Amino acid sequence: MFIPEASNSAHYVDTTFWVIVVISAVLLVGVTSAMLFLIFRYNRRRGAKAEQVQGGTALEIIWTVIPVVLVLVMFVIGEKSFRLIRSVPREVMTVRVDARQWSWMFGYDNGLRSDQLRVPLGKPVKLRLSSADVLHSFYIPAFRIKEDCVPGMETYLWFTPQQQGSFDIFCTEYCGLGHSGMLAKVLVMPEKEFTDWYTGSGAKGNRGLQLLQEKGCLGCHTTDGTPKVGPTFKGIYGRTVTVITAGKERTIAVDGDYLKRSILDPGADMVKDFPPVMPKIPVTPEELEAIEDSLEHLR
Amino acid sequence: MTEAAVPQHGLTSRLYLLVWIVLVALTAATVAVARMNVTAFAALISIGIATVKAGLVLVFFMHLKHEPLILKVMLGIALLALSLIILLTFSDVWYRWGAHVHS
Amino acid sequence: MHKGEGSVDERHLDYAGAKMGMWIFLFTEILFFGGLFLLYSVYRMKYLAEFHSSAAELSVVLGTANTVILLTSSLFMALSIAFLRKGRRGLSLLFQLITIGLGLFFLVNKYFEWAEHIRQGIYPDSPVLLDMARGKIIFFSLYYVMTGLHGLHVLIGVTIIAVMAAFTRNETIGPLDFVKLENTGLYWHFVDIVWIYLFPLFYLIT
Amino acid sequence: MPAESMATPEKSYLEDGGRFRGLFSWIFTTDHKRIGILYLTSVFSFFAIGVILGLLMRLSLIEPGRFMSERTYNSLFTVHGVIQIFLFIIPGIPASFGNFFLPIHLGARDVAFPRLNIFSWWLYITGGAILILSIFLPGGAPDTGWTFYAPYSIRTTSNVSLAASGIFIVGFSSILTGLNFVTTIHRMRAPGMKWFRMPLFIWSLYATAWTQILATPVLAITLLLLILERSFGIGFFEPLKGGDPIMFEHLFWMYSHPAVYIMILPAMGVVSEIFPVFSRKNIFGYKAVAFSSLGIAFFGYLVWGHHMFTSGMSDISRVIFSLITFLVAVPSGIKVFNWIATMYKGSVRVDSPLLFCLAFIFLFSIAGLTGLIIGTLSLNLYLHGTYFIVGHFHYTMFGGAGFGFFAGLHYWFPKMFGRMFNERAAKTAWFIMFIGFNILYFSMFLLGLQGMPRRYFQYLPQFRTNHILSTIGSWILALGLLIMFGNLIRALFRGEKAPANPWGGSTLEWTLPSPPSRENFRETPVVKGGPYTFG
Ligand code: HEA
Ligand code: HEA
Ligand code: CUA
Ligand SMILES: [Cu+2]
Repeated sequence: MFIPEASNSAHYVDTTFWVIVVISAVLLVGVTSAMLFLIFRYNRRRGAKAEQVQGGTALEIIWTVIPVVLVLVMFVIGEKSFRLIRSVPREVMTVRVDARQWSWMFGYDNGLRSDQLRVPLGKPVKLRLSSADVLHSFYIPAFRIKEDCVPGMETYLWFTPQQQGSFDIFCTEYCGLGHSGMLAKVLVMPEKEFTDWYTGSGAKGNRGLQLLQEKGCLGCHTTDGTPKVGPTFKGIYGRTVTVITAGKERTIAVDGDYLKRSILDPGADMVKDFPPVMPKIPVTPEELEAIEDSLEHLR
Repeated sequence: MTEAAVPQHGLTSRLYLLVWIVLVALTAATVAVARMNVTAFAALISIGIATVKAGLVLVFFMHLKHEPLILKVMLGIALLALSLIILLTFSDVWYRWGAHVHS
Repeated sequence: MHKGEGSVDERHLDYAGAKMGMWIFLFTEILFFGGLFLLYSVYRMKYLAEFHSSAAELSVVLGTANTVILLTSSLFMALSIAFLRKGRRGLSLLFQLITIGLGLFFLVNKYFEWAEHIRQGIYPDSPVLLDMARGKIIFFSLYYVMTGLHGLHVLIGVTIIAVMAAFTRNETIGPLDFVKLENTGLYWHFVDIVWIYLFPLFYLIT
Repeated sequence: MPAESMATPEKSYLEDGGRFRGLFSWIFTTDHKRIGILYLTSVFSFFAIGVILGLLMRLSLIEPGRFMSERTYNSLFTVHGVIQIFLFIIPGIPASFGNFFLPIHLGARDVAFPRLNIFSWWLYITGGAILILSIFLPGGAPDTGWTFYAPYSIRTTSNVSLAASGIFIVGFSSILTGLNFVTTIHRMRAPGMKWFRMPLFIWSLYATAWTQILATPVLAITLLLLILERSFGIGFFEPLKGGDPIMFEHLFWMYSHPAVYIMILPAMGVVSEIFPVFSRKNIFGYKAVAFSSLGIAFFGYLVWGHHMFTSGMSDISRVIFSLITFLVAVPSGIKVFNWIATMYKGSVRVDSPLLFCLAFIFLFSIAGLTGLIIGTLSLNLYLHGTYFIVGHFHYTMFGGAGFGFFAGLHYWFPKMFGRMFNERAAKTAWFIMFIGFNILYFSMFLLGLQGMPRRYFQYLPQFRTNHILSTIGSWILALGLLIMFGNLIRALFRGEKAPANPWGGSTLEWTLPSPPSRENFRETPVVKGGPYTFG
């Protein structure tokens, strides 16, 4: 089709698609050419005189029954492929997907958390979807799968990746300001590489950064200098910014106290030109220190 | 407008009174049933009684009995519509929450 | 709104048409309340136990009293139409006033019921309510909205009957032209029917 | 737009305003024809706003970030969708042409409740005004999408409550129009106007009216609950309070799916009028076309779940809704086939109204067939929430209902205003619009297949080409629209006088002068045969 068929479902879906498209195309071409033919054949300019035909029961029956049959065919093949897509095999690896405004977090059974979905090639994976705030929808076009993440309940998806590489993940349920930026990647890697990552990467990285990721901060703030929904973290420490405090503008230099205050009470000082949408996310004092520390060193 | 346009029906005040007595009696009955605590069917029974009461109001107080067929058909369609949307919604929630039902 | 202008025949009265219009309006009301009844039944299925324990907090006595009040008002409404048609204008007027009185009585009872819950701190978004089980929050949300909307309908009904009473007095409506009163009656009975269902759903499912 | 007096000495409805003068003779009128014109002008004014917002969105999409912020974009598609749906296409045909022609088609003097009729226009304008107000008041324009999904719509600080109240009021207006039409059709038919002698436009309005009556109240209660939830913190759909967001979706689509048939059925009615007239031939299969309207209305009531295939509702429910969705396509097919068969052995004249109908069939077939694609369970998991859906619904709503509206506009323009428009300009506009339309929206199908999600302010580079193509299409379409409206507006003032029956139609409106007099018929017509008898 137009994009890779990178999972087991992709094949079913594409076959179904083409069957229905072909039927539809035949119908469309038939309808259109009949229309054009009749316009020319019975055109008044050619002196056509109308004969008062009232209708025909046989024809009515034909063009009721044939479409009924056609749509039933479509229904059945759609339902069959649907059932395959929804039936999770017994042996699967489970990954939790936590959606929040506006980032994805993937949690593995061994406690590992990641902002990219890493999966081994050829192994079935089940995703347990949940949302921390509003509706989101988890969508991997290359895998042809999608399901909403609904706050207050759990939904699921499953797939077997069949092509190595990295594919886009989108949020396809409108979830507010950062909806179009709520992207991630699924990385399909050879099983060995995956196992290395899965078993070996527990302790890597800096604790503060990891927290920024887990708490969803990086859904709105980048670490590479580009502004997103909120200001970037890169070089934030010591930056001079204009903030609005209780309706009044003032200019301050960012220091540790300011950072902590902004995390604990996001509404207190709002950086000018950014929307007041940051939620209060619970952090322990120890976590707060770690975050502040890592922000201080993000240059 | 003419006399003929006025539908004539022979309902008397006495009939209305009778209907009212039945309605009050049914109210008493439904409270009594609720008190008896026949849990499994209690809800069904009270909805059933309520439906009988609603029917009485419709037929007598609202003169449905004397209305032309077309109005009854229309009412039927409205009620059918309501039942169908309830039914179809339950095709979702029944199977989605099925597990919770006995909690 | 102004009176229809122009020829007489514009004001030609079509009784069956006017009543059909009213009935169709009632169908929309059925579907309007229907949405709420749907929500009720869905959430009751999900939170069966909480619905039962919450219902126990409502006063069956007040609920029953209100049911009887509304049923009685319906009786008087029906009677007032019958008497108007027989030309007994005075009696019809009297019954309309009784209907209004009963409607107001219903609302007063409702007021005391609500006031009692609010006194206990149970009202939408109240700290007390938010502390309770989720099924209870939903139950009381439904309770307030459904009885509230029903109460609003009672209030509207009372107002319309008051207008009709004025019409009866100044002979705008009479034995030959009573469709307005009849339609008012249809509305009032419909409001009664809604209560007939609300009563067991909220008061009797303990 | 005064038209000089006709051959008949009677004054037309445009000159004879009844008791009032000037503006008041319009906004206080109870004449169904004047109310029809009121709706026509207000509906197209809102359309102009909606369409300009659409143009702005397309502009933003060629280079996200350059022309507007993400917040603005999100409000744009919300307000665009809300205006186009609730203020343009739903009231569109029934309230304008329906009001104007329903009584005439039945041989009646007016609708059953004339005062209710003008009241429902006031409601419409009030609701529309509140909606427009919600864009400008502090708090910001609503940013939820036209679907108002909870819990986001409960939590956002934008003017959602205001917009929802506006829609609530407009919905009331829609209900009253439906109520009025059903009663009129049952009670006001002229002598001899049996059910199967009614024009098919009336059949489609009848089916539409029932849908309006039985579906709109569900929207009303849903919006009311949303408003209550926002203002008083009542819990219905908020998961933190035990509510279920999916129930919001159910209630929303319980109205909003039937609503798509409120949009398309009247357009189908218009098309059913035009085909016989321009083929000089009775409609093929009158009863099949009439009953298929009822069939669409009935099945259309039961398929709302196809908008929720990925919502997390139960799998069994998804299967049931998919099945019924497929069944609803069959009556639409029956209509298409009968329209085409009507031309068989006819004497076809390809004037602008027929051209719009031919475009209707082509575009609506694409629309409907893509509808089947997304109604297929497994394909929906792939295409839901992408531009494929955006393509589908613009084809249905604009290509279908919109082009049907334009067809009716050209067909009935001479009757309503007593003037002829320039036929060549109309054909040119038609051609440009047809081309622009397909470039604009077909590229959306391709975007959808590539996986481009809808309601996205910015997008990944692989989607760029198709977005640019689409935007170019929007400019071509805009050009066509401008020519079309320019032509019609010019005709209002400068057009030639229209004869009573320029197209050779056979329904009752063509027996009246153009424009008709205030009373419609000098004496009540007595109907002796079917609506489409020629030669
Ligand atoms: C006028 C409006 C209109 C109309 C008429 C339709 C008609 C149909 N729609 Fe559409 N639809 C919308 C407006 C409309 N829709 C809108 C606005 C949305 C999106 C809302 C949103 O999310 O914002 C939507 C979304 C939508 C979805 C949900 C997509 C998603 O979000 O995942 C689905 C899924 O089933 C669907 C299906 C259909 C079908 C099967 C029809 C059928 O009725 C079509 C029937 C017609 C035909 C089939 C063509 C003619 C027939 C033939 C040429 C021959 C006969 C052939 C056969 C029967 C095989 N529509
Ligand atoms: C009948 C309904 C209708 C109509 C006619 C249109 C018309 C158009 N829509 Fe519409 N659209 C919707 C209904 C409609 N839309 C709905 C319901 C949504 C979903 C909203 C949501 O997601 O919540 C949507 C969403 C939507 C999107 C998706 C946004 C997103 O998901 O991110 C886009 C993107 O391009 C778009 C574009 C357009 C364009 C370019 C037009 C064009 O047709 C416009 C063509 C016209 C012009 C380009 C202007 C030119 C004309 C003039 C300047 C003169 C006007 C003068 C007079 C009329 C007198 N629309
Ligand atoms: Cu998350 Cu859209
Ligand atoms: Cu739909």
